[in-house]
Amino acid sequence: MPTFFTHTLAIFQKDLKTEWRTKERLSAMTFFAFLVILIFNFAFEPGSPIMQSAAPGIFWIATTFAGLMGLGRAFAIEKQNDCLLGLRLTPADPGAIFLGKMLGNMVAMLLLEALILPILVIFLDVEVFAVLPRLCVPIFLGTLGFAAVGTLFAAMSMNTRLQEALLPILTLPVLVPALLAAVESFRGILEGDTLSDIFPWLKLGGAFAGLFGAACLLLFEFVLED
Amino acid sequence: MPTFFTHTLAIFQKDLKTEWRTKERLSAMTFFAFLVILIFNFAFEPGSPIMQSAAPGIFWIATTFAGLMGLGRAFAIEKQNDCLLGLRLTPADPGAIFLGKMLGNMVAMLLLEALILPILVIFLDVEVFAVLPRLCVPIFLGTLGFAAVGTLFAAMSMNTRLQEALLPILTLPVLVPALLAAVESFRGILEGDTLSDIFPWLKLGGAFAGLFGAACLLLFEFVLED
Amino acid sequence: MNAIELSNVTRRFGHLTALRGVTLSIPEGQTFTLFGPNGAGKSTLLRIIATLGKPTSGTVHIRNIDVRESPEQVRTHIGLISHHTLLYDDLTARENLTFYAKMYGLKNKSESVDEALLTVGLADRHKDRVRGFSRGMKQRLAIARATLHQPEILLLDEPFTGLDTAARSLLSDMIFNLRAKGRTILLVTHDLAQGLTLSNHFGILKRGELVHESPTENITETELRTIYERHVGNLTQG
Amino acid sequence: MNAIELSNVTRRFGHLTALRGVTLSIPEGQTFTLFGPNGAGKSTLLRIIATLGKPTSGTVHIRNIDVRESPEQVRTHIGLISHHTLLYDDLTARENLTFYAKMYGLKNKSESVDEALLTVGLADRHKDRVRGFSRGMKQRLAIARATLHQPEILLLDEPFTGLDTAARSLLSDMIFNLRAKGRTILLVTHDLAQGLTLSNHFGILKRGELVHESPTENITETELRTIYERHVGNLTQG
Amino acid sequence: MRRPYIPAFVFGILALIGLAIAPYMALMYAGMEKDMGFAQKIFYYHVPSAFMMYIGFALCAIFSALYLYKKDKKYDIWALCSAEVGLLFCTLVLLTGPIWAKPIWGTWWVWDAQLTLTLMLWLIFVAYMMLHSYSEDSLQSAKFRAVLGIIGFLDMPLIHYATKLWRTHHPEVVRGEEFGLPLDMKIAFYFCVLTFLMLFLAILFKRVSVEKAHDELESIKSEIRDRKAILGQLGSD
Ligand code: HEM
Ligand SMILES: Nc1ncnc2c1ncn2[C@@H]1O[C@H](COP(=O)(O)OP(=O)(O)OP(=O)(O)O)[C@@H](O)[C@H]1O
Ligand SMILES: Nc1ncnc2c1ncn2[C@@H]1O[C@H](COP(=O)(O)OP(=O)(O)OP(=O)(O)O)[C@@H](O)[C@H]1O
Ligand SMILES: [Mg+2]
Ligand SMILES: [Mg+2]
Repeated sequence: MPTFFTHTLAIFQKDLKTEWRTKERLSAMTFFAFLVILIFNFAFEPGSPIMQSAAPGIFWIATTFAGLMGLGRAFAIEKQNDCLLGLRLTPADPGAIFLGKMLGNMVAMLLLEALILPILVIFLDVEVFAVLPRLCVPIFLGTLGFAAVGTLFAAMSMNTRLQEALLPILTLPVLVPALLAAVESFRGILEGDTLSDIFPWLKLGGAFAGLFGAACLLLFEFVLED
Repeated sequence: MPTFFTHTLAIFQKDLKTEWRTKERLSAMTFFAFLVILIFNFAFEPGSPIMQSAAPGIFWIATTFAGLMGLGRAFAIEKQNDCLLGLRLTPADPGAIFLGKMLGNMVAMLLLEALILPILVIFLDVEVFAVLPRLCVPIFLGTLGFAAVGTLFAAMSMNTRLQEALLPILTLPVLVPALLAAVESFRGILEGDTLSDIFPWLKLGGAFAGLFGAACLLLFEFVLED
Repeated sequence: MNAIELSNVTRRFGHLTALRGVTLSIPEGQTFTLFGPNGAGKSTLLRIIATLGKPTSGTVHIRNIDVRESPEQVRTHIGLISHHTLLYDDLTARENLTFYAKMYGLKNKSESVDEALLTVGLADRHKDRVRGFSRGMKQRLAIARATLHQPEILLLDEPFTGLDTAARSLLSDMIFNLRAKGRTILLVTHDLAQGLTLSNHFGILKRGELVHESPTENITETELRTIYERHVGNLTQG
Repeated sequence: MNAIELSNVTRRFGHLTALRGVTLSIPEGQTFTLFGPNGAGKSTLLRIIATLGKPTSGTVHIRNIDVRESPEQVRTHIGLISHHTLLYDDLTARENLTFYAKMYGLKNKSESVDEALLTVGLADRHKDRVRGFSRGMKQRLAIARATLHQPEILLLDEPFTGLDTAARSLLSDMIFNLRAKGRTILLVTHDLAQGLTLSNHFGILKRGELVHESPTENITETELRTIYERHVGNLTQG
Repeated sequence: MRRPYIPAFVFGILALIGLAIAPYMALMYAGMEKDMGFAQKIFYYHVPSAFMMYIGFALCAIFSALYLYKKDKKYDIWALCSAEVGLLFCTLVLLTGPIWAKPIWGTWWVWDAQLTLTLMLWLIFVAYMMLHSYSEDSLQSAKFRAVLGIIGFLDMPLIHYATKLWRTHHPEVVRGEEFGLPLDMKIAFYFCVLTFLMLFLAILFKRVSVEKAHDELESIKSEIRDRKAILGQLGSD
């Protein structure tokens, strides 16, 4: 009898393999995030201290938008030949399916973040590398919260008439506390705060990730069945 | 023998009717644009003069992203039951198909812009209404250029594996001059410039719209055939 | 005059050759059935005749008009039923047909649409959105769409797919009617018996080559099956 | 023991009632064909049996297990061929099957996969991505996917759609084989003759009601057609 | 099926009486606030609206959970209607707030915790409504909405905490350490809260009864369609 985690792992590996084969999702996400950063440069005075102070916001906006695009694609793959139905035909628990897809999205997001941090350094002239270890904590929490909520809503929006277009509309308002926590922690760390200085924000990010991780895991079942 | 413009009009009317029936595209676009504006507020110091000076940029980023979403949907409709093939089966000129779809997208964009200008006034505290007549010129030019390039690329990206996800990646880099012209004209007008003060920017916007309007009209044929 | 005339048509997709020098003449009024295994190139051939795809080499003439030169003119003569319905889900049955009537530049739009709806038995559902239609109803409307402009040439790519018995006999009757009216019909199907009944000429496509062509007169289903298996073998194409 | 037992199953989609109190028992080893016009509710019924949809009311037992109570347990016994292939386009044939083997928790994964590929005649194409497969090849792989875990119960929803003659006979042979092995098969098709040949029991669904059910023994195709038309009439369902 | 009409009627009458008296209570009976002057009067509408908004969204979450648990259409109707009425009052808060803000703070909007929370709730429940109208399958849409209703409700304290950490601007009178209002204002305020509660319940029950009637009508319609089709078929035999 395959266990919960065998299923999770199988789905996760399949997504990795698909991505490895085509490399389309991660490269499209990175390119898109890069474009968002550039677009910001046009909208504001580039190189000015304003831009620097805005770096945390730009980082998270770019990752969020690119992440939403990646989520949409991740579920478009499952929708293509009704594959999600195929998953539901197997004895896998809905929670295992959720976790497998969520893990795939999280890994994609983390890789994306690793790729665009250097871009931030180059284009916005912010010193990130010195505080990198500290920075990882809020980034991880924010990504976890995003992946949980995003995976749930991506599965939902694929079954509506608007398809992927509904995904940001559902996700962004709910995501506000997580984004705020992530941006403010980032800002604090850039300004030299220690992890304990920004503890309230970390607490918020952790609470969001924990609460919604659990809630989405439980609610995913209702999204899958028809 | 139906003429070029009969076809254009028929396609345009069909899109209007679909939109009128479901109202999904425009409302999703507006909602999304609104979200983009809000997200900006979280990323930056809200209410500060920085935000005000960034208003033109925010306006155009919001419209561009929402517009890309709308374009994606407009062609997703044509893709659904292979309807675009149905259009190509009729004796309509590819140019007429392009123009019909482009007009529909332009009207959606202009409506969207009319809806989010008041939001800008309320949330960013910029005084737009006094300079509204002048403002219409660069907005119209920018929208025209966007709709032309966007329509061409939307038709292209629907035929790739990435589908809508490819659309921003193709469109945004090409759109840079048009966006720059639109943002700078907007900024100038807000600062009290007359149309002749910002003439270089208007010239750029007009040149982009004219050049790419014509180019896309001609190139659309090659996007349609397989 | 030949309704459809292909000469030496080749179509490549990258390294894959879907059609290899197909030469075929279908005179006006003929009902031609094209058989062939999966992936033989049947749909590709139909798309080329419908001006939707251009051949890599070779020429196509529809009613003596070169497709490459004036595709617009050719399109008014052609109706196609493809694997998809080519219908807008959010428009009603009537709106869909009216739109296509406009695109084909029909003179008396509303009468044509009324008549088409009546023929396929959807007159009482004309105000309903296509989204809510069952698969059979959608296929009926697709038939109405394809025949709305009274095309001289009808291309049918597996048109019976998913239809129930009632809708099947409706479509067969329609094909016989059009045949009686002297229209040219090119049908693709995997059902040998049905193809035999409906047509007066048939061909077999295999790996992009037309390996057999003859009238259906005096051929029984068993003979057809023998011919088909001799050419295609009992294996599907890789 | 009954393989499938539905009692008074009703399924509503909003205001549309797709199934109205269907009661049906299929004993183990039976091959049951379900006929019915478009939109009668056949696919809905199959989805409910496959645990993909829940009935609005009524109960479903698969091999005496209540589906509502332990769907996971039921799923290991069931294989489904639906209108779609349920395959990942960007994985190879082997990777697709291996993934499903993992999901079903098969012990000897690679042997099962090898065997399944051999059975459907795709052994030499196992390293190719599904995206490049022709429609028939995809359907073959879908058959392999559905039978990979050797399910006791096989649900086939119009499995012959789009298949060429070779693939059709392959699938028929497969059904006969499984029938001989004592597997339970529930088949949906619009082709009365084929349904009759393949099965030893049949039913007719009309507007969500099971209006007829009887063994196929001693019934000729003409008789079946008469029975079908008496129940369904010559009209498709609105 | 007739039952929901009665509470709707009773609460409606009470709400009408309350609304007739409320302006007197707010404008005449309650004293003038010394700093804000006349603008403060909007308090008697603004704050009760906010309370009703919370009640609406909370009810939506409760009925959503019940729906997911029991799968009874009744709960879906209640959840949908609670969300609608909650959204209505949320919109009222978003309208009365800026009207108040302009004279007091000199601007229509500030990025304050309370305001941001309200706006986000508005957005979440507008998305909820969009989910309602964009779904292809009403059954699936009900489940999706229920999921969003629960998520939105769970998000409320987080958004509140987040925006509060972020920056705050908005007064706290009712929730403050002590309820620092003069007695006349308190009485007027409580009166308005009660009136709004009646109004809330009246609209909710009315909405539910209309939705149920609509639902019934649709099933009758489809029943008629079915019968007609069967008759038509008998005729053709
Ligand atoms: C501009 C938009 C505004 C919005 C969206 C808004 C929103 C809200 C909300 C949601 C509440 C309920 C608070 C709770 O109990 O949790 C509330 C209460 C209240 N609001 Fe506003 N408000 C706005 C503007 C204002 C302004 C300008 C004032 C006055 C200066 C004001 C004064 C109050 C007061 C006194 C309460 C009572 C809450 C308490 O004391 O705890 N509001 N508002
Ligand atoms: N757009 C395309 N790009 C690449 N290859 C294609 C394309 N269209 C068709 N092919 C290939 O061309 C060959 C012929 O395809 P076609 O669809 O014409 O087959 P068919 O005879 O219609 O088969 P079926 O009976 O399954 O419908 C196939 O091998 C297919 O993979
Ligand atoms: N997800 C759904 N949402 C709404 N209605 C549905 C849904 N699925 C099926 N239906 C409706 O239920 C009825 C039965 O559909 P079903 O797909 O079971 O028919 P079928 O017998 O399989 O028809 P076909 O022969 O065309 O495959 C149809 O009227 C259909 O419109
Ligand atoms: Mg084909
Ligand atoms: Mg079906």
